[in-house]
Amino acid sequence: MVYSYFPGCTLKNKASDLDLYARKSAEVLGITMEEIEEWQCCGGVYPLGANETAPKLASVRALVAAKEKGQDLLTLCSACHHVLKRVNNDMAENENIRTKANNYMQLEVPYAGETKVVHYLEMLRDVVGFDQLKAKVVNPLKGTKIAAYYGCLLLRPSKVLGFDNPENPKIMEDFIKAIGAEPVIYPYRNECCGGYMAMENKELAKKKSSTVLQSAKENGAECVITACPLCMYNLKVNGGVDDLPVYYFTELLAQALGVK
Amino acid sequence: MEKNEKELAQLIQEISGLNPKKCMKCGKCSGACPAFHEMEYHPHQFVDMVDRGDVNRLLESKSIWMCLTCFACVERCPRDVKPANFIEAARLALIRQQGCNHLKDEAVPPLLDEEMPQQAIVSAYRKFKK
Amino acid sequence: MQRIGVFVCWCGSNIAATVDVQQVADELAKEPGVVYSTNYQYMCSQSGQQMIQEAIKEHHLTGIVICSCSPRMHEATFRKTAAAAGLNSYMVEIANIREQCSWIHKNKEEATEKAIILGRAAIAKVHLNAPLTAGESPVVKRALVIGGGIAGIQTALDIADAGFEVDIVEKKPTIGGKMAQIDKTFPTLDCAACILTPKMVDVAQNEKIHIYSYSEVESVKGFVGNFTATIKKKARYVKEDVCTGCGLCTEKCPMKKVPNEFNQMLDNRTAIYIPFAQAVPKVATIDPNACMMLKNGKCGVCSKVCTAGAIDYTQKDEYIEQQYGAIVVATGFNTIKLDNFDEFAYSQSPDVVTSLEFERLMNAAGPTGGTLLRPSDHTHPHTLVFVQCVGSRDISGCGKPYCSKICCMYTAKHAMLCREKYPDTEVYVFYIDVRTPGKNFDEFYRRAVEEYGVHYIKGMVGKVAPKDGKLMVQASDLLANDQLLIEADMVVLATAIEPDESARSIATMLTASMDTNDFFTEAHPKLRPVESPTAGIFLSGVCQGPKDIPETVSQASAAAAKVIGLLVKDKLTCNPCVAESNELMCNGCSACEKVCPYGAITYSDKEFRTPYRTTIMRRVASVNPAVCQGCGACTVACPSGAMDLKGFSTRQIMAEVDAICK
Amino acid sequence: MQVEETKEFKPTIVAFCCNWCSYAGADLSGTNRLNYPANVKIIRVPCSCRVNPMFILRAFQRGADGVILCGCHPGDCHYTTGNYYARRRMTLLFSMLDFLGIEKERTRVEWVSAAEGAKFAATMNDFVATITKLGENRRLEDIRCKKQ
Repeated sequence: MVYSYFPGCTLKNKASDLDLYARKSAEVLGITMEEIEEWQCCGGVYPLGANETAPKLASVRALVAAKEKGQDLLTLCSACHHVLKRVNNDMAENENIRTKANNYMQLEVPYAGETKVVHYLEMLRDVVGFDQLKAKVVNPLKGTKIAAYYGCLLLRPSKVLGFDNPENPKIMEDFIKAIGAEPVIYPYRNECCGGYMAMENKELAKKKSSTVLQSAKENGAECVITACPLCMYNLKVNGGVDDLPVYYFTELLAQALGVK
Repeated sequence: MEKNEKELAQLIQEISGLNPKKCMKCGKCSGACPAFHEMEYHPHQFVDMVDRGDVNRLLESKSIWMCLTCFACVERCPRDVKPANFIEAARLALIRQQGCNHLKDEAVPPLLDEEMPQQAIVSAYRKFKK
Repeated sequence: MQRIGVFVCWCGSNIAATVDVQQVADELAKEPGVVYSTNYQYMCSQSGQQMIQEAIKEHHLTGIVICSCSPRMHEATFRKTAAAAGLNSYMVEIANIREQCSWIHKNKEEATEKAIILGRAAIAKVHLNAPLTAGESPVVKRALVIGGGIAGIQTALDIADAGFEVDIVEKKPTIGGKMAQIDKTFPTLDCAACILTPKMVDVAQNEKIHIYSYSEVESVKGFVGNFTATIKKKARYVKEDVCTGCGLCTEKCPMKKVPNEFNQMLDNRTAIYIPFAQAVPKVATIDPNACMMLKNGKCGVCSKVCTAGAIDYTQKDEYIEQQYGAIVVATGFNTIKLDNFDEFAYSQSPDVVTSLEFERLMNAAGPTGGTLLRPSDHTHPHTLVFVQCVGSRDISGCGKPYCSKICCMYTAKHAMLCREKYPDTEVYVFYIDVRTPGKNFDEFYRRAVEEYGVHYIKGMVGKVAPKDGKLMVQASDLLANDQLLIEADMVVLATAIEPDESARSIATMLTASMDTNDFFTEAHPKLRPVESPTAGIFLSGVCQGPKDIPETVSQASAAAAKVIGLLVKDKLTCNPCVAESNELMCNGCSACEKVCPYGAITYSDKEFRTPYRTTIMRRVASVNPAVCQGCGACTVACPSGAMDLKGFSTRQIMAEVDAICK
Repeated sequence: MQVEETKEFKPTIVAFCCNWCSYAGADLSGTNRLNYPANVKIIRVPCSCRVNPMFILRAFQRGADGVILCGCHPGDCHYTTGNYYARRRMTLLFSMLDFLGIEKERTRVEWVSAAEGAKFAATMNDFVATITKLGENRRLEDIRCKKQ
């Protein structure tokens, strides 16, 4: 299976691990990730105002590029995934935004949300299959108790993202089982880490991320995995629980597949 | 031209593209909000204040800058009101005015550290300034 | 050609003051077909009516037009008058020259002109009138009640009391429904079982009532007064007439790990079971999904221990066909699934329960013997949080848009009972609104607050997080404008209720209409609240909309009264102004069938003669005049003009239009 | 200069009223002596859904200047859903009439309950005023049907 791939800015820089291990693992799994040429930053946050079209154009360009190649668009970073999926949904369902964006882009064929946006985890679940993944694991992480941290952007709003049950997700837990480890269910796995507030209001970010980590630890986690660079930062820098390492899920995937 | 309070509330509603009247004042948004204690006015009040046109106090308060945009209120609202969108609309109504950016460029460097991902900076720029 | 008589009424001065009645009579006399025209002071009086009757006889009139007050006033009077003189009562037309002419116009010239035009329209219509006879259909003196909860029980008892046969079809092994699961009833706090079980016994002992338990209605055909229902008696593998209900089999059955529906899955039952001690009929039932004997032929313990020899592993489903004059739907409700509300951690912690589960936990016959214990560790809870409106009033798509109506009161009851039985508990209730309309309801709620010290907090729970065996409840307190974090031992969710899952298929079977929430629609929301728009179908209980026990019982009795009113009749007279399909023009497209709100139109293949002595089979519509209410929706939907409405035919209305526009 | 004597224009208006709500509403406006012009002639139908679009076309063909259809308020139909059918059918018909050049104002659907005598009178007054302003309907009238 060949995907168009949208890495996003952070994965080219601070979160290069997330990207690197994803690519390595994809190779083992028979997935080809073709990076879109000249992609532009998605903006990091989805513009919520009803009359904001311009900030969505970068995402539309990526979506159109994938459409032209006839491929699904693969994402890794939670934020990129969130923005691309929601913009795509707007293009499909919001006539006002679709018309404006198409007028601006001057495409030969107008874009109306045809591209399917897929997160790497969704790809593992729906295309590779967790059972298949399990079969390909060479270094199962036996007995490791891993807490999945979803954060907000992957899950909500569930009606648009359709990622998993927003209040009781299981995709990452199933992933953890597939790589041979033991998932830890804890109540704060879908609560906010503090997000971009880490810049302005560090105290808030500290409060939020430590709630998450402490809850994970209380429930017996030995490490935490995430799909989001910002969550990673908050948990690591602001989480305040030093003996609980945080990994990108792709790193453990690569480790299990023996390509780390 | 200065906008009066009612017009400003109208503008916020327009930017949000949503109807605050759908709110049944159950308070689930404020029950779900992770940044509740940082705020002077809370998510259910945002919606109500926009609806009543009582927005000057809101726009002057720090509350609107405290929203983490985690969408907990949006996800759990039984009436599909989307309080987070009103908060963002209120921010936009402010920062679209000249010189009203919440985050000044010169204030940014001291806030950064080695580890901070680009995503945080981009997001904060998008959320706090135009 | 009709011979028409015109009778212009003065109505004292009511009409005569603004309409020149003489001129009207004179002008209308000139209309084609009018052979007699007159005016009189009071047409509706004894002498006026006599005058009409004499004129009918003397002039051999075939149709009459009365220019008088509104037909809503005296149409029936004049129809009777005509019938008494030997003229078909549907050969009478009224021109409304009082309410719609003399009373609203001041100018005599204008009013007179209008009266003449209205008279002409009526004459034009009566030219096309045809004598109509109201049909009759027989009434089978037996009623079917679908559902054996308190609604079905009450309806059946009332109908049987009036001397009619009633069959109750209940899909569970026992009647009793949800009320049997409930602990206490608000606002009096009577024990539900104490007031329900005597009624269940009454049903069992009533000679006029037959209970088909563990049965379902398979199909229904026919129409008001004459339905035929097929009832499927599911195999219970126990001979109902032999089983004594001793319960020995249930003690000995080795398959003891079957989740117990009656206790909301909070404990287990055996594969052969009697749902509860006071079950009616008190007969054991084997669960074929759990029984080892039925699944792989190994066991047979129940058969060995049964001294009555009631066990029959070879029993098959049985089908019974029965005629009914009326059908009552009493299918009841269920609590919604909470899959969309995981923020309350229902699926993550056994200590988060629905209110119906809480009923069982408080019930002396429940899994804990009436002692309130946490399902997780069977310890006594100290802090309880009740959350209202879980899934109710929700338009986000996760829940139900309506108010479930009963939750405010039962939550007050739960909170009160909790504080009464266990004064060491702290009880919090999170509410959006407290809705207590009902006799002694608000007083009850206030008592919970004032006397029992229940903490009512206006706000909503945003998240429940299980932590160290406790539940961290994060919620808003809107009056204090605060966000609270309560460390609770149990959380009780006032879960929304929805119509039973069988309701939709039953509605389809009965051609009864439903709303978007699958509640049955009533014939009129204010004036005919217990009847379905489909004639002969009546509604009882929550299947029509959320309601509490007192309301359910009054609706059940109301439905019974309506059923009795129908069953006492030997024959039903039908409104003759019904739709009729011209089979020669019908193209069998089903357009009429789809718009008919009553399911009065059916299709059948019929043989028609064609030229050259051949025949052809064609699908044609036919209207059941006993079911049709005469709205006329089908007449417009029909693309080929085959459907027409008697008494308001297309030609008649066109003739009126022409007369007015001339 | 020759001045031709012009006759005051009195439009012909056909009102279809459902038996259960609007016809009763019309009766009530009579009972309460609420005036409306004599141009309005009411035809009683069992339900607004009995009104075939053909009836309206026929009225225009025969020289009506305006046609109004009155039924029970949405949700209050005696036959549960008849007024919804009427509303849909009329929406289609009126847009076709509009396309044919019949002014939108000549046709109308109004919900009048049995208790709304005042509303019935007010509606009719307003409708007659509108039609009077619009003048005679010539577009659909079949002059062959016209009595000279």
